[in-house]
Order: sequence, then C-alpha cells, then structure tokens
Amino acid sequence: MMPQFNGSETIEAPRQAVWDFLTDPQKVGDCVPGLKSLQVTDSDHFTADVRVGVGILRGTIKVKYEVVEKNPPSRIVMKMDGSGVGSKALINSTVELKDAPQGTQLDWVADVTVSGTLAGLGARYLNDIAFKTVSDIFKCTKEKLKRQR
Amino acid sequence: MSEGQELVHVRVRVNGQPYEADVEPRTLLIDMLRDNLGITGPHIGCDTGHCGACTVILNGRSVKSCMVLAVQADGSEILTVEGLEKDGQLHPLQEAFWENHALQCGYCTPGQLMSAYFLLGRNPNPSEDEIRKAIEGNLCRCTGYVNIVKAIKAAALKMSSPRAG
Amino acid sequence: MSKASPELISLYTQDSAALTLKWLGKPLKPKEDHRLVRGRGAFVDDVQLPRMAYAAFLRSPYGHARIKGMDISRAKSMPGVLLVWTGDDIKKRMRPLPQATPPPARNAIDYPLAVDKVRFQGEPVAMVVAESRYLAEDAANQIDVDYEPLPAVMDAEKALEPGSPLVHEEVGSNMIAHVHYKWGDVDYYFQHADMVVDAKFHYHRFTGAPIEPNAVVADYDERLDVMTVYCNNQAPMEWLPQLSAGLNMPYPKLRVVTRDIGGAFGTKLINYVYMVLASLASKELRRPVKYVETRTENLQAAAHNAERTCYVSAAVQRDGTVLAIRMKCIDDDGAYSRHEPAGMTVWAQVSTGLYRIKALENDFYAVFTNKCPSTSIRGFSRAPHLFMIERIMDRIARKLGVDPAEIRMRNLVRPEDMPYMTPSGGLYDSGNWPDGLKKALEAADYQGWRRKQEELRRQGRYVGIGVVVGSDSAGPNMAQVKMYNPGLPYTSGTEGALVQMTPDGKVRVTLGTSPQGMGHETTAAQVVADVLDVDYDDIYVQTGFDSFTSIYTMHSGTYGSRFAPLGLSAVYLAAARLKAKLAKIAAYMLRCNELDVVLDGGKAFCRTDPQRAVDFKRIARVAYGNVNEMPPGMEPGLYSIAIFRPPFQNPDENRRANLALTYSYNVHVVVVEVDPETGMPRILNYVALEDSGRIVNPLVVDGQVHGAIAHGIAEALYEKYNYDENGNLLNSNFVDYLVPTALEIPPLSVVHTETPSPFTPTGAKGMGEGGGTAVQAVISAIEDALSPLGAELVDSHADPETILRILKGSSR
Amino acid sequence: MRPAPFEYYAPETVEDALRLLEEKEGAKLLAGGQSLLALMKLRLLAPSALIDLNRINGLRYIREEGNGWLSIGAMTLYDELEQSPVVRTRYPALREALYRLGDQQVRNRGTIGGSLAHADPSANLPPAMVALKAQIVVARRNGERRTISADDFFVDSFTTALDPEREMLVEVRLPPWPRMSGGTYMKLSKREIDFSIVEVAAQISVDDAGNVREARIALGSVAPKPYRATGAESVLLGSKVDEGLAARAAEKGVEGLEPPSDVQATGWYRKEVSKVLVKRAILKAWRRATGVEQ
Repeated sequence: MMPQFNGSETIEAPRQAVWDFLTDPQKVGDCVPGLKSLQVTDSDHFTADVRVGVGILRGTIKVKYEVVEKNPPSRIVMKMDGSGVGSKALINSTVELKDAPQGTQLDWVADVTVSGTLAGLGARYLNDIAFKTVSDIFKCTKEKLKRQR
Repeated sequence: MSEGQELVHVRVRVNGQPYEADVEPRTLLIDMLRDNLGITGPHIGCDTGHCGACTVILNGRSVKSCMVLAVQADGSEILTVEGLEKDGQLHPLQEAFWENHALQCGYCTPGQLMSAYFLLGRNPNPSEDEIRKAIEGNLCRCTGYVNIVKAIKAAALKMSSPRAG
Repeated sequence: MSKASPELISLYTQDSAALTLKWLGKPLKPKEDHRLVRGRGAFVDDVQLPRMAYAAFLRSPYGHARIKGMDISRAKSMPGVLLVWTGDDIKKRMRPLPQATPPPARNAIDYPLAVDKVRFQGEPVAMVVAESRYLAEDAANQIDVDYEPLPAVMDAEKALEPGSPLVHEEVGSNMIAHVHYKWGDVDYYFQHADMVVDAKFHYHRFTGAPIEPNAVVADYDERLDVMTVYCNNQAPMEWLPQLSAGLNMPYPKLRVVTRDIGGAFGTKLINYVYMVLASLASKELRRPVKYVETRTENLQAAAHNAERTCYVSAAVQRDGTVLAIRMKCIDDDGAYSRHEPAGMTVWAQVSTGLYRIKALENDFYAVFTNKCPSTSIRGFSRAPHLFMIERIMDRIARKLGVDPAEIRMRNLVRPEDMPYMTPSGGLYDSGNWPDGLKKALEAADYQGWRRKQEELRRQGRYVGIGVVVGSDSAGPNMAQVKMYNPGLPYTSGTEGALVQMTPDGKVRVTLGTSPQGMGHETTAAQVVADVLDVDYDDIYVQTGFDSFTSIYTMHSGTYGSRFAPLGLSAVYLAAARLKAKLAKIAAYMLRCNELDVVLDGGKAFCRTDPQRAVDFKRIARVAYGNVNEMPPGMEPGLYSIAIFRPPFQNPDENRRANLALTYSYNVHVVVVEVDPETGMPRILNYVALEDSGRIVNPLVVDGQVHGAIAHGIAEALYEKYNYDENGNLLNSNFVDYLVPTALEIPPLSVVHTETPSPFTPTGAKGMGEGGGTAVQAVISAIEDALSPLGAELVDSHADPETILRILKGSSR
Repeated sequence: MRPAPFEYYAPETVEDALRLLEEKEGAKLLAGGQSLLALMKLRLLAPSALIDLNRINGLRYIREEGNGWLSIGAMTLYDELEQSPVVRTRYPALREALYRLGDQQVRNRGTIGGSLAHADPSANLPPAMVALKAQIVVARRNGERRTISADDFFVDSFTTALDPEREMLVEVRLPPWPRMSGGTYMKLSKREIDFSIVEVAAQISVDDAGNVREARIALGSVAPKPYRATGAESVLLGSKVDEGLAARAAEKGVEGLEPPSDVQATGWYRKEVSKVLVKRAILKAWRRATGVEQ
C-alpha cells in the first residue's frame, strides 16, 4: 500500500550548484508546482500553500517541507507533508547526486503514504499528485539551473 | 439557517402542494425536503449515492435527492413517499409492502417504494429479475430483499388487474 | 454431555396456563409497518426542535499517532460556529468512560474525544457545534492538527509479542484479558482418540452497516433541569451509568428516548459516546444539539465486529464421533474496550456447538489493536465460534471420507437428550435436531444436488454444496462477563413490561426494549391479545423506549435475540396478572364463583349462567371510576407490571453456567458455483430450516431469517474491512464496502419445524441473529466446490481473487 | 457529509456557460452530478463555482444523421440512451455498458457528456466509446467547435483533451458500422452496481465469409485511460473466430498490460481476468457480427 516512485534527471550544471539549489528552501519551494504562497522558516524548512490540479482533484493543500538528512554534496533526504481534503500525504524522497559527463546526474526515489479518507477512496488520485509534484520539482531544478548558465 | 453565503429562493411542488424555501446553493435537495419543508419520509443513509433511502420522483424520474442540489429542483414537481396515499387510501405498493412485511426497520422503505413506483410506471408486469434490477439502487439490510420483491410482484398484479385503482 | 437433571429442568420450566392460542402464530400485518410504509416513521434525524444546533467531528486520519498540537482558532472564528471542543475540553468536563475490563487493561483511559493520542483512524479529535450541519463541517475542516505518526498495531497475534508498539501505554501490554477455559477431561480424550484433526481459521472484520447511522438529539431543559436524549441506542439503560457519570445528573433527571430505529445489528450499542458529547454540548449551549453520523464516519468509526483467529484441534473416533475439542483463540477488539471483551465469554453459550462433544478447552486472548472498537455485531461471538466448530466438522468429514451431512447427523444432540446439559453448563432447551437436518436435506434435494455436482464436475464446472447447522442462543445471562472480570456487579438477563387496560377497555403496553424492526409492537400485542383474548386492534404498544414511562431493568434493550425469550415473557406475565384481576372483578360484579368466570372475546361471563356477562369496557370503568362496585379491599386501576427473571446463576469456579435461556436451531443447505476463469461465485440454491420454538408471527420470523441469511452471504462474499499496515481503513464508504443489493442476494426458501421451548411461557425462542450459519454454509460450499483441487479455506470471507488464486494454485 | 460552499450559475446557452467557465477561476461544469456531487460531499473536491448545464436547451437529443452517423447531445441521460431503440439495435456494446452503469436513479440523472468529461478510468462508457470509434465534439466560445476521436480524448485518469478552463463537451457522434458488425460490453465487478474491476468493450465487423474485417477492443479499469487491445485486434483480422483464436488474441491483447491494484483486486487479478473477458467479448461480438446470436 506504499507506492514507490523514482526518476532521474541529467542537469547541465556542476554538482555543487545543484547541491546549493536543492539545499535552499526558497529555491526548492519556488519549484513546487501550483505554488500559491511560500514561507521559509529556516535553512531546512518551509511551508507552502499549493494549488493541486491533477485530473479532477482541484483545491489548495498545505505542504510542510523538511530536510531530514544532508550529506554534501551527494545525498539529501527530504520529507513533504501535504494535508487537505480530510487526508494526509507523506512523501519521503531521497536524492542522490553524481558527477556526469554533461554535468550532474540526479537520481531520486520517493515513497508516498496516504492517510485518511483518501487512503481508500482516493489513493489513486493522491499517489498521482505526489508523483507529479516530486518529479516536477526536479524537472524545474533542471530548467532553472540550465537557464542560470 | 446559515451565515455561509447568500441564499437562493427555490419554488417546488411536492406531492401536489407548492413550497418555497431560501437555501444555500450547496444545499442538497434531501436537506431542503427534510429540514426546510419538514418532509421527512425520504431518509439519508450514505454520502455517495449508493443506499437510495433518499429516492424521490423528480419530474417523473426516480432520483437520489442527496445527489441533486435543491437549487436544481427549482420549478419542478416532486413526489415523495408521503404523496403515494390518495385520500387516506394506501397505494397498492404500500398495501403490498404491509401485507408481505416487505420491511423491518422501515428506514430504506420510502426509497424502495419510489423505485418500485418508477418501475411499475414503466413496466406494469415486471419479472422477478426486472424487479431486482429496478431496486439495485436501494440497499436494504433487514429483509434480504425477499419480501420486497414479493411485494412489488403482488402490487403489480393488483394494479394490472381490472378492479384495482 | 448428558440430559439435564430433573431439578434443573423443573427450575427452568415455565407455566403457560394463561395462553388461549387464539392469537399466537397468526401472520397478522405488523403494527409498525403501517406508519413506515407511509413514510411516517419517527427516526432520530426526524426530530426538529426550535433553536437546534448541529454537531460535526474532526477525525483522525491516522491509525496511531501522537497529537502534538491543535489550532482551533480559525474554526472558532467562523460564522455560525457555537462551540469547538478538543479532548482537553472534554477532560475538564467529565471523568474517563468506565472500563469493564480487568486490571491492567482497566488502566486504559477512554474519552469520547481523543486526548494526547489517536488510536484508530476515524477517532474523533475535535467536536464542532454550529447553526447548521454544513457550517459545522466547514469549521471542522478548518482545524489544524499536528500529528506525530506512530507505528500501528494491526496484527492481533503480533500485538502480544514483546516489543510490540502499545495502543495504551498505561496498560503495559496490548492484552485486554486472557481466560483459560477447560471443561471435561480434554487430555484423556486426546490421548485415547483414534485421530486428531487440526486447523487454523480466521473470522474476518465487518460490520452491520444499518442504513440509518448513529444519531442523537440532546435537549437540556433548564427550567425542569431535565436532559432529554433522543437516540437510536439498542440498550439505553445499559449505558445510563455512562451518561449519568458523564453529565453528573441522577437517573430521574435523564430522559432517554428511542422510537423507530433504522436497523442496528449490534452497531448501535456503543454510540453512547455521542449521547454524552451531544448532552454536554446541549447543557453548555442551553440549546438542543443534533448529531447524525455520516456513512463514512459510520463505517470507519461506529463499531466493527471483533476479528477472531483460532487454532482448533479435534479428538475424533474412526466412526466420526467427535470426543473433544481444544482451541486457542485471539479476539482483535480494536482500540478501546467499550463493549468488548464480552466476546471472549459469550461464545461459551454454544461452547460445543450442537454436538454431543464431551470436553472442550479454549485458551482465549483479547487484544487491543489500532482498529475501530468492536461490539456485538449480529451473531456476536457465537457466530465466529460456530464457524470454527462447523469448519472443523467439514475437515473431519473430508479426512474420514464421510459426507458432511452424515458427520453432523452422527454427532448432533439427540431429542431424547433434551433438555441437554453441555460440558460448559449450557442448557439446550428443546428440539429434534437430527430430524430437522433430515427435513432440510429433503427440502434442498441434497442427494439430487450431489448427483448433479458429479455430472457438472465431469463437464469441468465447479459446484459445491454447504450443509451446516447452527443455533441462535438467545436471552443472554450477563453473568458471563464474570468469566473475564469476576468483579463486575452485572448478572442475569431480565426484561420488563407494563400492560394496562385503560378506562375505555383498550389495552396499553410499554416495553423495556428498543426494537429496530423486529416487530415488538406486533408480537407483544399478539401475546397480550392471546392471554386476555381481546382484539389485536384494541392493543396499543408504545413505540420504542422512554425511560420516563417504560418499565426497565439495567439489561433492558434489544440485542442478543432476547425479546422472544425475555421481553415476551415479561409481557405474558403482566398480561396474565391483569387477566386474573379482571376475572376477580368480573366474579364480584357477576355474583359468580371466581372459578366459573370465563374470559372470552373481550368479555367475562359465568359458566353456570352464560347470560350473566360483562364486557371489559365496563369492568375497566368500574376499576378506575365506579370503584365501590369492585371487590372490597381490592386496589383500583388495571395496571399490571412484570419483570421477567430467568433462573440464571453465576458461573461456578470452573466457569460452568447456562449463559442463555433458549437455543433455536437452524440448518442451511446452499449450492454455490464458481467460475473457474474468474473465481466469481454464484449461489444456485439456498434453503434454510429454522426451529425457533413457537412462532408468534410467521411474517416476523421469516423476515428475521431472510435478514440473517443476507448478512451471512454478505459477510462471506462481499463485506470485508481492509486495513493497510499503517492503520488506514481502505473501504469506509458504500463505494468500497460492498453491501449487497437485490441482485447479489438470491431467492431464499425457508422451512420450519416448531418445537416450543419449555423454558418460556409462550414457548417462543429467541432468533434473528442466525448464529452466522449462512457464513459457514457459503464458505463450506465454496470449499466443497474447490475440493477437487484439495483446497482448504481458512478465512470466513472468500472474494473472487481468493478463489481464483486457489484455482490457479498461486498464493498472494 | 455536505459539500463546501460554492457559487452557483445556471446558464441557458452554451456560450454563457463557456463565458462563465473562463471568468470564474476554479469553476467546474455540473452535468448529471452523479460523480461530481459525491466527490464534493466527501470534500475531495471543492470547486469555487458550479456551472450547471441542466438549464441549457438543445443538449439533450439522440439524432440519426443522413450519413448514418448517430449524434448524441452531451446532456442526454444514460436512461434515455439505454431505452433508445436505435442504440439497442445499432450499438449493443453501448447499450450493455449503459444497462450496467450505476443504478436506475443514476441512469435517470447522469449524462453521457458528464461521464466522458469526468474520465474515470473505471467508468463504463469510455471503453465503449473507444471501441465504437466515437467522435467527441467540443465547444469553445464564439461558436468555435473541434472534434476529437475517442482514442485521443482520454489522456490520463480523470484527465481529457478538454481544456478545463475553456472548453466543454457538447456532442458525441457514433459512426455507422457495416451491416455485418456486432459488439458487446462486459464488466466484472463484485456487485452489479460497482465500478468494474475489469471491463471490456468489443466491436467487430466481418465479411460475408465471416472473416474479421475490423475489430476494436478496449478495456477499462486496467490503465489510467481506456486501453486499446491492439494486439488482440491484429490477431483477429482476416480470420474466422473460434475459442482458440479468441484465447490467443486475448493473450496478445493484454501482453503489455500492468493494471493497478486497489482494495477490490490486485493487478495480478485484473490481468488474469482481462484475458478472460477479452476472450469472451471477442466471441460474443463475432457471434453477433455473423448473426449467430442477437
């Protein structure tokens, strides 16, 4: 009942740059799709109001972001806690950074735990949202860093 | 009764009588019937439109009044279980439900009756399979449906026989 | 074990002299049905009071989590919101709910709103009261709770292992109670038996899912200082202590009212938590407060049955005689003991099933898990136990190559042994069980189906036949709870009734019960009509229960199939006493020897001179008004109150006791075909035989049988709760929790035998729960269908995928 | 449970509906509401506004066109379609999908347009539409129309090719099928009223010799959108259908399938049963095409 997702991006930027980006809550927060408002609490935390619009599921959910583990410049474990529509979605995501010929290789895995009304009826909606959210963040990371150069 | 948002004025005819109410746009038809109009025959048994206890006839079609907004019913004709009786005379379906004990707790009965009413309006001599199909949207926990099916058959027979009203 | 002693039999035997048998057994149109078919039922949600406010709850999304913080400020400030309470607010207002469990489980702290921790998904964490239910829900959604998820306890067996997470830290383990039962020389039989048959079985989690959810309207009247609680609780008097303690009000100030109840099936016993919360809110706001559960809340958090896992061994002789049974069972009672662990004792009503088994041992555990609290869902505890017994009988039959009907025939209690005393002290009252089995097999054309099964198998079709016996042990002896907690001051099983002839000669009846469609108004009227020989239509039975007008005991209520054995017995006694008084007055008025007075058709006459007659109406006027015409010294009025008390005793030091008053009997024969390509099961034929003693009203009895079968089929094939390992309930609405429709429940045929019970004055036996016989029968039939593959079903639920995996030999 | 507050509009023309849809951020169109209102009651959905299409005239019709096409207005009720003689005789697959959709009350309120736009991966109609080669007509403002084939209309679970802020579904068109064609819809679910665990719609046309000319087979509940069993279709082309061929086609048809698991069934079960239903649907459709069976 705990779906795993993963993906990987090749980013045209040096590993340090990717690292700096991913450890900056402001930057990561700006990459959350459907972001309405962002409050950065400290170097490892932010909370955000996010408008989700996957399929029919539309509405605003609260997202709490936390960096649980940092191991520069190669590994980050982040936790995203989304709550809304009587339910909670906990996303645990681990990011591995490796040097690659064209820059940096970013591999990520995420698992999603859905609790509440949606766990039964709507897991199929929410897993979807979770997956798209996470992968969008890293796609966005890739784009922004590309533009920086 | 709400500070939620501004209210909409709704006019309906229920069981032949005109009614008016001011409701929120989100007010479900079943809530307007029960809470605003005091018509408590139709009941609420679920959130997802599966139990059918709230079934009423809306402009000639059986619908679940928990899956229709009150505003949507503005200007329409509604028949509820209370409207089946004609001047003190039970409707043949009601008679048959009583004679065959086609109910126990009676909570789903108003919905069962309205689904049966719609069926017989369309198909005066339904087979057992057609009857079961016609009430698939009305859950009953007490009777195992045995006597409900029996009663609908009996009513159909009575209504199609010449001397019946 | 053997026929009961003459002393015991005479102690239990009831006098039924007052019956005329003019009104019992007639299919009279049920009194209740008339208002219900007209949409004029009186259900709790129909109660509309001026200034009424509405409650809604915020519930836990987690199965197990610590509440780190809660922000109710936004909810509080919303328009139309009158009150927002969290666990801490409740803590300030009431003591924890009383625990019936023995120590240390008794240390568990149970509030109607979660305090510090949530222990099952759907547990209420905050209560909102607002001007409308819409606004109340809006506000509940604006409450922010900060949770720290904890590992959930989801497996009852693992829950007992050291190092398991704890549902209640204060308890120190997840054990609610442990009882070791041993009746007869089990060890001897296991040493000397020809063989031993072992199996593990699991009885799954489901619920009764009445179409009317839990509902309450609490209305505190400041002027009279009276709290009126309109509820749909099945046994309001049983929970009055909780309500009284919660509100700190004496019983005479608490008016608890039930009227029409939209089904319950055991789910509406522990809704007293909402009665307490709504009452507290009503007192706080000085306004009526209504709460009606949503379906999602109902399926998630109202009440489930306890799952049961048993390891069963049977000591068996080559000829199929079952000598003894040894079991270890674990009940998964969920997060709180609000009604449980009663189930760990109630099964003992039918300890050795319907068989002449000589000895039985059961090592029984009840545990806490992070699931919805459990209660006595229809067939409570006896159904799962009979599941274990009937399933092991099937395994024995297969092992010996004996027909499953035959193995039962060989072991059934025989008519000459009735009333029969079981090893655990149970007293089976009456019946010819082997004959009933024979009749059922004939009615179902059992042999014909066996032949057809052979043909169809040759054509590659999978058809199976289940033949199963069961009993509705009814009219429980509450002393059974002493078997897990000897300290509980709660014994026997009693019921009260008032029968009054009013001055106009009509009859008014009030009952202690709160029926949910069992036809109490009808059958009570039939008993009164039968005893007094007055017209059924002249008898008016008050709908439901009212603690200000009904006659009650602490056992009063409608559960455990108790109305026929206990309720109707009280009605009979009250009517018989009234009859005697009428005769005395008539004798005086007619100048007739009391022994010559005949009461007939609503009047009394003198046998010696039938011309001398007086009708009840005149007697009634005399008794209330023209009192000087009454026998001197006789108390005026025609009130008759009776409390029926069965000769129950407490369990002895070996936990032996008769735990129910009557034991009705049923046999189900069902034919099921499974689609070998999809695993879809289909019921081809269903026949049930029922012997519930004297039938008071065949319409009511058949209706109960139909309902019990439908629930059983639903449990076996459609209804099963699925929790994931985090404590999420994955089917908490009618989209995914599959209550069957008229297309799933097949036509059912019911046949009867009628053996009056000597232990009730009417001869009627309790019935209606059905003893889970339908579950046993359907599962048995599916196993039989798959038997060419040597398949063995462990669970009480078989869905198409389970069946297909067996057919494909692939395990999950 | 009760829905969260929303603004309510009941336009009387398609144009007004589209204007409101553009103007009101987060608005949703309300057709029959038999899915939408349930999700709103559970508060899984909380649109800021509902635009009720029930008062728009001229969206409720079943019309046989000169060119043999059947045009169905978006607001036509399931029940109206299910009862329609044309649908019964010309499109048995659609008729069976409708007959087994929800219950009578749902069929009395729910609309074909609403169901297709909702695009529930387990709904009855999408696979039927794909199998029948339906065309979906979409309206934009100022009378602008575009037509999308059913194959392209369904994009993802609960996601269609419609622009949710700008477009609405106004009509469904079913092409004429040759005289010797037959179709069927099969659904496996625990209860008849349930969303399917697996569902299949098949439409086959044959030549006079009985060889398959064209076959369209679509499954539901096994993927985020209707799944075309093209593998099966190609196996059938040019040949007469028998048990063996149908089985082989079914095997091929579900090869690439990785169905989801949920509380009702695992992906394994869905895949096993897909094979069975595809086989059975092929046989029935072929028998109907060849006139062996009605």
